[in-house]
This record gives sequence, C-alpha cells and structure tokens, in this order.
Amino acid sequence: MQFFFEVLIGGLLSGVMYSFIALGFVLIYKASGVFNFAQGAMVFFAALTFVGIMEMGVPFWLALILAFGAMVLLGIATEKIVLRPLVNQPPIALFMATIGLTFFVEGLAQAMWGASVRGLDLGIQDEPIGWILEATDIGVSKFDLFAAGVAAVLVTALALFFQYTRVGRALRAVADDHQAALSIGIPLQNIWRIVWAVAGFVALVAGLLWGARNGVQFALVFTALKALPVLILGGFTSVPGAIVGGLIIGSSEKLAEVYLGSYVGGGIDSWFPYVLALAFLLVRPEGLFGEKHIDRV
Amino acid sequence: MSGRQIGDVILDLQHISLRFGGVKALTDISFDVREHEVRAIIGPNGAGKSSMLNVINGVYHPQEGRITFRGEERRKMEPHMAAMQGISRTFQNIALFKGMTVLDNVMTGRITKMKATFIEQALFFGRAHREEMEHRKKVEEVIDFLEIQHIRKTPVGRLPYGLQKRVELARALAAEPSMLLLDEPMAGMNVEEKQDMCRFILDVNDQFGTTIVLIEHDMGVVMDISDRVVVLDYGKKIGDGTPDEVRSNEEVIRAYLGTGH
Amino acid sequence: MQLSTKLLLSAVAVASTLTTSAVMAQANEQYIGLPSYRVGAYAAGGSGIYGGWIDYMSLVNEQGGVNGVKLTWEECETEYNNARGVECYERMKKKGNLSNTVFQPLSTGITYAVIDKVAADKVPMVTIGYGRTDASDGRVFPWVFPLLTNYWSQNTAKIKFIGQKEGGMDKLKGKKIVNIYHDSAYGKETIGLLDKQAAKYGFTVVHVPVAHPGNEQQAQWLKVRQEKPDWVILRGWGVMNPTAIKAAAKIGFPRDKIVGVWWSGAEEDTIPAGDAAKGLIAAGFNVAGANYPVIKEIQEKVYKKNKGNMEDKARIGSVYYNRGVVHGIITVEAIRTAQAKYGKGAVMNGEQMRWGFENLNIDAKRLKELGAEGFMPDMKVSCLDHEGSGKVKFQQWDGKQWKVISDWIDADKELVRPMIEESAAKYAKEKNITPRDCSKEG
Amino acid sequence: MLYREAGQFKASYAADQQIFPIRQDRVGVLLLLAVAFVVVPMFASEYWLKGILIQFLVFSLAALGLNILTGYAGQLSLGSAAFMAVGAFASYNFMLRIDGMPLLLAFALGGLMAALVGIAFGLPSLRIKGFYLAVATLAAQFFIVWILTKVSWFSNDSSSGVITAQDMVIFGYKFASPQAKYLLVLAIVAIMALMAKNMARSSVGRAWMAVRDMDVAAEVIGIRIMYSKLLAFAVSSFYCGVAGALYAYAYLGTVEPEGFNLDLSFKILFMIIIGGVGSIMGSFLGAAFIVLLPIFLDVLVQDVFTGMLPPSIASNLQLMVFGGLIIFFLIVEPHGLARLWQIAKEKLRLWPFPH
Repeated sequence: MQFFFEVLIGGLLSGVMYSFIALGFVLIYKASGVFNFAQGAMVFFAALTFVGIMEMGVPFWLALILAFGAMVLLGIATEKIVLRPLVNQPPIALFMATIGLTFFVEGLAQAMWGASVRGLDLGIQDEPIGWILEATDIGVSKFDLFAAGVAAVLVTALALFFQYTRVGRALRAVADDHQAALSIGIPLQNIWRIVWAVAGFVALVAGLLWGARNGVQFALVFTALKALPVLILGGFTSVPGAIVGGLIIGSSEKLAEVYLGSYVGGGIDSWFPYVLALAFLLVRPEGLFGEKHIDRV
Repeated sequence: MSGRQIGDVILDLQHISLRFGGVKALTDISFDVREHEVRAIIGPNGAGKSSMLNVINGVYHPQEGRITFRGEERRKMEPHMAAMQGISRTFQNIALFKGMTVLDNVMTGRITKMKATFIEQALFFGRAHREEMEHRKKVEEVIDFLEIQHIRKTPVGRLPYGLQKRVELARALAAEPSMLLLDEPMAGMNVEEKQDMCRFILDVNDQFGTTIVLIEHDMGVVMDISDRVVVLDYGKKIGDGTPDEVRSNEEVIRAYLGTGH
Repeated sequence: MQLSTKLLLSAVAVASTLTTSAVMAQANEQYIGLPSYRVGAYAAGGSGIYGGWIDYMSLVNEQGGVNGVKLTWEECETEYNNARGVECYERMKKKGNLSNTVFQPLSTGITYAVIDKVAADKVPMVTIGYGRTDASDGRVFPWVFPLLTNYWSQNTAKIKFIGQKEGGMDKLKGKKIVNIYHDSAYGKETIGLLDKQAAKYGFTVVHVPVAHPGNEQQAQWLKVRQEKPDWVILRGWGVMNPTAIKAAAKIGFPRDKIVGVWWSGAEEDTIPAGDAAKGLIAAGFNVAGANYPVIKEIQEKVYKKNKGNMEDKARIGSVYYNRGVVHGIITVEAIRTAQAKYGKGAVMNGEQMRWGFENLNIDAKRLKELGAEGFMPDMKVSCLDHEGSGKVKFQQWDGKQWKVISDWIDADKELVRPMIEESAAKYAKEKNITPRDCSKEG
Repeated sequence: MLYREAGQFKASYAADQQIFPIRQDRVGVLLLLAVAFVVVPMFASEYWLKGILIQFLVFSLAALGLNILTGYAGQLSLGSAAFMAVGAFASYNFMLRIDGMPLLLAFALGGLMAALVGIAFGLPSLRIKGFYLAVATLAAQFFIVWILTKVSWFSNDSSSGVITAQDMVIFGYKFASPQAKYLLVLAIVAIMALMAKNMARSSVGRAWMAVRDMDVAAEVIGIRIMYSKLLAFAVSSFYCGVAGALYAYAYLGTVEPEGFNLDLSFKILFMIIIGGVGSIMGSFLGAAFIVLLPIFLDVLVQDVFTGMLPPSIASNLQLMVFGGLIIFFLIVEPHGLARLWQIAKEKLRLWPFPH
C-alpha cells in the first residue's frame, strides 16, 4: 500500500509538469480557436533562448526577462505574419500554419544557439527531502514542491487575469464568439498578441522546469506529446481542466505502468494516457470541463 | 384548390412531451397529418415548431408520447430511418453541404435509393454505373422542375440565399418523399421569391401528391396554401383546424397579439 | 543580377545535379558521401560525430591525402529519417569520380533500409556501434561492416566489467541487474543475450522498458527502487539518458552502479543531468579527451588554418567528436589498405573499398603511428568476422568530464558469435543467400 | 486557345458523368499516364526511380488514403503511419506464413488487415469530433507501434524487431530492377487512385462529403452516419495499409516498427493539407511537394551554396525555409496546391482573352 501511494504521489507530481505544457495549448485555443501545434517548439525555443543568453554571462533574472521578451516578439510576429492573414480560414488551415511554425521555430532555435545539449541549474534540489523520506518512505524533492507551487501561482494568476483585468474580460468575450467580440469593438489582434505572449511566458516557465529536470535540448519539443491526452481529458478550453487533467493523466499513467505494465511487457505509458483519455471521451465527449454542445438544426 | 384527394391520417402524434435537461420544449402535444394535405405549424418564436419537426423525423426523441406513422407505432427512430420511410425535410438555417456542387447536393437526396456497394462504385462498373445514370436522370427532372439548371455545377457555398433554399428543396424532393417537412421555406425571401416558392410547394403537393408539413411565419402564405393549421405557443398546442377556424380562435389571436406579431 | 534570375540560375544548378550524375570530383579525389543529420532531436550527436569525422579527413588532406589521393566529401541531410536516408543513399551512390566510397548512415533504421541495396550497388556500408548486429557474419553480409563492436559484444563486456567490480565472475551469482532499455528495436536487442548471460552466471535480470522519447521515467525508476538491484544497465537514447540519471538520483540509486551503452555515455547525456550524473559509468569504443596526439594534430593543422568543422570548439575532444574521428580513421585506413593492394595513389572503387574494409588491420603499432593509442581499440577484420574487435573501455563521469576507468575489455565471443551466426543464417535462408566460403577469399 | 470547353456538348448524362468531362483533361491525363508508364522508365536515372519516384508514389498513395478520411469524410487523423505499419507487417506475415501466397494478394490482405484495425480505431469517431478525434487517433499511432515492437511474432522473432521484405515476384517474374519496381508501384497507385476517384464521384463519396459538411443534415436525408464514417476509416486504412506494404517492399526493403512513427503520420497529413484537402490530385501534388522540397533545399544548400554557410546553420535553414513555405502557401492558397492548379486551369480556359 505504501508503494501504491509512492507511485500515486510521484504520478501526481509528474502530472503537474504535464499541466504546464497543456496550459499553453489551452490559452491559445481559448482565445483564438487555434490548436497550436507549435507549443512544444515554443517550449524548446524559450528554454534554449534563456540558456543561450545565460551562457553569454547575463545574470539569471535579466536572462529571464530577455527570454520573455524574445517570446513576446515571437508571439507578435506570429500574430502579424501567420495568424492575421489567415483570420477567416477554417481551423485546419490555422492548425497547419502552426505546424509550419513548428518547423520554423525548431530550425530557428538550433540555428541561433547550436545543436548542443545544455544543462540548466535552477538551484533547486531534485533529490528526495530527507525527513519526508524517513517519515513516509516516499521521495518528494524540493523541485517537485517548487513545480507544484509555480503551477498553483500560475493558475491563480491566470484566473485573476481572466476575471479582473480589462484584457482578461475581453479575452473571455473573444473566446466565446469572435465575430461578436469584433462587432462590439474588441481589438482582436491586440488580444491575440497578448495571448500569444502569455502563452510564450507559460512556455518559458514550462521550458525552464522541464529543462532543469531533463536538460535543455531538442527533446523538449516532445513534451507536447505528454500534454495532448491532458488536453482532451481536461477540455481544450479549460485552465483548471489542464491542471486536473494533468494530475489524472500523470497518476494513472504511472499506476498503469507499474501495476499493469508488467503483465503486457511494459512501456505502455506511450499509449496508455491516450487510451485513457479516449475512453473518457466516449463517456463525456466534451472533456472534463468542456462545455456541452447541442446540435441545433 | 386542386383535384387532389385528401386521404386518411398517415401520421398521428399523441401527447408528445420533449425536454432538454430541465427546459420543456414541447408539452403534451397531439395532432395528426393526413395523406396529401398541406399541414402548417405556426406560432411565435420559441414556440417549439422546429422541435416538432425534429420529433417527426427522429432528430429528437420525445420523453413522452406516441408517434404512429402509416399505422405503425415507432420508438426511438433514427433520422435516416425516417428518410428510408419517405420523410424528407429542409431546415430553418440552410443545411446544405457547402463543399459540394448543386448537382452533388441534389444527388445526395437519392442516396437511400442507391443499392450499389462501395466496391462496385470504386470500379464504376455494372450496377454502380447504371444507377448513377438512372438517378442522374431523376435528379435532372427535379432540377428542371425547380428551375435551377443553370447553377448545376456551382458549389452551393457560392449561391445567394434564395437559391440555396431552392437547392435544399430540390435535395429533399430528389428523394421522392411521401411526406415533406419544410422549416420556414420562405424566410428571408423577397415577395417574388416567395411567390416562386409557394408555386413550387403547391406544385409538388399537386403533381406528386406529397404530404407537406410546413412551418411558416408569413400568415398570408400559410392561410393561402395550407389545408389545416396547428398553432403552438410556449411548447403547447393552442389551436388546430382549417385556416378559417384558426383565424377566429381567440387563444391564437391573443398569443399573436400578445407577442406583438 | 535580378533576384529572379539568380533564383532561376540556382534552380537550374540544382536541377542539373539532380538529373545528371555530375562529375564533381577531380581525377585524383576519393569521394565520400556523408548522410548526416544536423537538425532535430538527433542534431546533438550528429553535429559532433560528423564534425570529428570531417575534421579528420581535413587533417588527412592537409597532410597530402592518402598516398596523394585527396578526400572529397559531401553531406546529405537525412534528419535521421529512413525515407530521406534512402534518397541520400541513392543520390550519393553514383556521384564522384567512381562511386560513393563508403556509406555510413549513423542510423540503424537507414542501415536496414539500404542493406539489400549496398550489395547490389557495390557500395560497402560501415556501421560502427549501431546497425545490424548479425551482419558481423561476413559470409552472409559481404558488403556490410558493423565494425569494432556491436550491441551484443558490448553487453558481454559490460557483464565482465560488472564481474570485475564485484571481484570475479563467480561473484555475480545471486546478484540482480535491472536492464532499463529504450522500448524500440534498438533497445530490445540485448534482452535475449542478457537472459542467456543471467543463466550462465546465475544472476537475475529484470527488463524495464521506457517508451520513446523517455522524458518521463518516474514509474520505471520506482520499479527499480522496488527491485533493489545491485546494478542497472542503461540502454538509453537521447533525452532518455539524463532523465534516467535524474530519476535514479531521485530514488537514491547510486549512479556509479549504472552502466550505460555508448549511446548513454556522452557529454550530451550527463551535462543536462547536472550533479546527478556524477559517477555514471558507460562503455565506449572510443574515449573522450583532447589530449591524444591525433586530436592535437587536428587542432594544430586544421583549426589553426580555420578549416575546422565544429562551430562550438569546446566540443572538440568530446565523446561524440572523438567517435567521429574514429569513423574518419577507419575510413581512411580502409582506403589505405585497399590502395596497398590495388595501387597506391589510385582512387578506389566500391569493390576495392570492400576489400579494404575486409582486410583492415589497425594494430597497436599502427594506432600509435596515428596518434590514437588508447583512443580506440586495435582491430583486425576478416571475411568471417566483420566486427574486427569487440573491445570496449569503460569511462566514468566525474562531474566535469569522462574519465577512463578500465582497460580494453574484450567481448565474450564464445557466447556472441554463435548467436550472430544463427541469426545471420536465418536471414540468409529468408533471402535465399548462399553464404560465401571464406577459405576461398584472398 | 488550347484548353477550351466550348463546343464540347454532352449528349448524355453518361458523357457528363465521365471521370474527366473536359476533353483536354482526358488527353492530359492519358498523356501523363503515357509519360509515367513509358517515358519515365526509359529515361529516368536510377537515382530518380529508386530515390525519389517510388517514394513519391508510395507517399501519394498514403496521402490519398488519408485524404479519403480527412478530406472527403472530414475525420482528422494523426495515425496514418500506424495503418501503414499494419499493412506492411501483415503483408510480410502473409507472405512468410502461407506458402505460395501471391504477392498482390498479400498486399491486398495487408490492406484488409489495416482496414479492420482502422475500423476498430474509427469507432470513437461516432462520438467525438475535430481535434478531440485527432488526438484520439494518436492512441492508434502509439498503440500499434508499441504492439508491433512488443509482440515479436509479428517480426518473425527477429531480435531487433525488423522485418525484411521478401522478393517481389509475380507469376515468376522478379521485380528487382528500379524500372520494374517503379512500374509495379505506379500500376498499383494508378489503379487505386482511379478507384478513389470513382468512389469520390459516386454515392459513397457524396455520403462522405455530406457527413463532412453537415452530419445532422446528412443523417436526415438518410445517410447512415456510422456506416459512412466507419467505411471511410476502413477504405482510408486500406489505402494506407497498401502504401505501407509498398513502402516496405518497394522502397525500404527492411523496416522496423519505429519506421512508421508519428513523424511519418504528420508528414502524410502535411501532404494532404499542402496538396489540397478533399482532392485526389492534391494528394499527389502534396506528396510531391513534401518529398521534393527538402531534397531540393538540401541540394541547393550542398551544391550551390557549398561552404558559404556553417553546416549546422545550413541544415537548420532548410528546416526554417520548409516551415516558412508551408505558412506562405497557406496564406496564398489555404485550399492547397490542387486549388492553385484549378485556378490555373480556369485562367487557361479564358486565355488568351481574359475579360
């Protein structure tokens, strides 16, 4: 039983890491209806830019600000060059454009900063905290707690942002209905730029956390694959869905790998989250927090 | 109006109630439709008229009530089964297949009558080829009938609203239905277009003997072309009878005046 | 010139290269097509290996070529993708003066995809430390050379190393080893062998797969924690390695009890894991370090003249870079061997190159001459044995760099060779190949 | 004045229902086929045949398969490569385990297996739509590759999990030369493309498009949504399965399950979106674009700009240009190359007398 809890808690903590990636997807989908395939590439680009700037001898906080600046620039450029010309196109065209963007950003990142793999030390220990280990025999690191804390702060901040700021309210209006929002004079382009910048910031946070754990390297792009089942489980448009979905996927994936994996040869965490999300969708096609949609004729 | 013979009851609805979650869309509605007649459903916005049509062809399944079609009571029928039984319809907001041409749209109306398997169609040989030609001929008849020959190969997305409505009617007619459900066929049309549409509806009823159930807002049109009228308000039936009877029904007058129509 | 004219001209140039087999090379140049990858997930390895390889060839050219024959090469970006790898193979096959001298795809997938083609086209294929293990049987695979060592050989060497650390092979009895592997054809390849070794030496082995890409391994390492093994064998790839190291640190598994394959033993695998990587051990057929004469010579004769291939010069002497140099040395020595038979100072064709590889003999003396003593194992290829060595060294990450901690450890040939022959025979049967009679080869 | 519809009157519906109603199109297609079947094998170099054209044809077929599902029936899928894998591994096993199995039958059976698997993974489409479905198809992608890796029976217990395609022999003739391989692939692809075109212009195709454009209305006019969607999954997977078998037998020779990874699925998706969603022609144009562009860029960089750029920048620049061009094409023509082709034809129809 103790082992069960250990796996469960480990899974929940990994789930938090998935949520960071999912959040970026949700923000952009919510505001612009675009399934931003480039989110993984953005995570990679953000982390690599940050580390690249650090390597030039720039202090941590300044590098963070500069990297954020780069993400804002990327967001603005994306809105101007990619999204605006495609504004009235079907979702699939926009989706495809973000695939093009993925290649571009991946190439740009490696052309700018080189292909070598970097380490990233945030100065937070990622080894089990002694007294917790002794008391419960469950390994939880400071880094885990830090990541969970960042997630909580991020989600609270986003919630407050959506609820109480003028931009946030406008954003929600845009999310509900683009045409209506346009017609009451909400500047859609500004909103999109802001959303892409915020998503860029989320990508930067995700990139730093994942980069600190596994190194800053191209594989950061693949983190997106971990986020997709989280998205379908939590719903494409729900910020809390991204967090709750992440926790569910993270924990059930680990439990499945440990308890079911050994019967079928293991390595099932490549597909298990997808099958789980799929099974869930069959029961609730709109996801955990998505809105139910009734066809009207 | 014409020499057609109004026949027996073919569709009988008894005590129909429909709810979405807690919202009541239809409450205890009963009425019938006779063969070859033009039956109108009228009522203010939100009265449940479209829901009524959706119940008839199986898009919605009422929680209570009995539906008898041609003497058979049916339970939980799916829309495509209704189509098989000869019920066609048009929609309030045009539901054409926007990516396809007019011809292809109308051809889809014949889909229930095509028997060739997809393998035969892939080889485009024998039955598949023959069928395609036969049905094309029928479809051309409908196209001629509705006078839309000139736009045959145009993708429907590019057509003006009035023509789209006509194409939708063509698609419904292509199925050679015994019962045709029309949801506001004249909404948003100018007088001339309305006259055309009235003519088509009456011709269909006249020439093919098709039973017609229609929803319409234009009272003049309704009173002109329908044999009997059902009046709904807030999901309840408040009147039923010939145009003259309905016109003099106090509750109907109140409902219409009350909502400012 | 107008932009459009310029574009048109370059398009014409491209079209002409694509349609005609343009003779690029001068009469006295040996053409080597390099199917490289410098983008995407594999770029870190690719840029290092191809960098070292090209630098070594530049060095040879600076020194006057191979008996006067200059080397010329060209890259073709494969993105580590099978379909593009085949295209690159076909593109480079007939270029140059005669044909591509040798095809070395640095990808197991591409190796498989061209394995039938190289025999038909008479282009020798060399795969060092990857590819098709059973191709070590030169009777069935005359055109394929999985040189130096293969996954099976290195795995037996690994068990020998663990035995040494435990104080003798008999001490392995009752020990437990967890094999953490990349859940793919590559990762699975040693499972059967490990099971055999476990039976032979009396240890238990537990196989734990990690799904690609392996950036999350909490579940796997919790399993390790539950199993409480004495050693862990890491058969990782890419991001799976630092993730594994971090996860090991998290469950408190000592890193100096983890022994990696050579794809788990480069700076690219340890640096991202930070301090957690300290103590990690990995097998390698080449070592790290810039203090070998051959590397110094490259610095001296190539980089001083600004002809180096690496943009990040700090990576010179890294594991991948040095592996590239090993590729260069072997390629050049094979050309030299072939020239010794077919004419010094002549350009070799594919068949002659094949002979060169098959009769390659880089002994200790030659290694010393090359400035690569201790840098790579000595090797002797033959018709029967297309592997030629089987020796690996073990290195340990001290937090800053890889340090050699063992001598060359030989593979357990008695165990591996029959497995190779069995597998090759099966392939021969499937493909209707009659194995060569090696006694008739000269 | 060459491309003109005027003066060609259709005397029967059969004439109007022809696959290419305009005479110049018919001639053009016949010419194209003649070139593909006769001229190309005579003159194309081995590199073009083995390195590019076979690859292009195989990917065109896979794109065609995906286009049936996504373009015609409107179901977005990210698992095409997995269905290719099913086709390849199934064909291999049919050839391996049944003595005297004819090659073409093995391909067809491989396709059928893929179709069955496709139906199984298509079931969720009855409940879920759009991007949700797309992500759900990833389950198929990962699960199929996983199980092919995991169960060694599929690869005849090869220690590394690879399959080595048997020789291609039909009626005693061995398709070994580049020309023979190319012609075999071309013939299969041409026939299957024709069949796809036939389906697209028959009632199955119309049913698919109806489901795509508005599923509620489709159901009301009598289309069985479930049947139509599952049929689309089956036919699409069949095409992908045969493409996978050809990929293994005619192009790669030996392949491992990871050869059919997610990247390949995406590549096929790019092909149909670049080429034109819901267009047979577009599948070919898209495949050509995605296969040729990176090669073109690579040759451009390697041969024309040799030594002008540091190697890693050169490679990454290719990737950036590739991504940039995708965006550029979408902005210029979101309906893909097929639409551009159509516009060009419409222009040609008026040439030389524009309004």
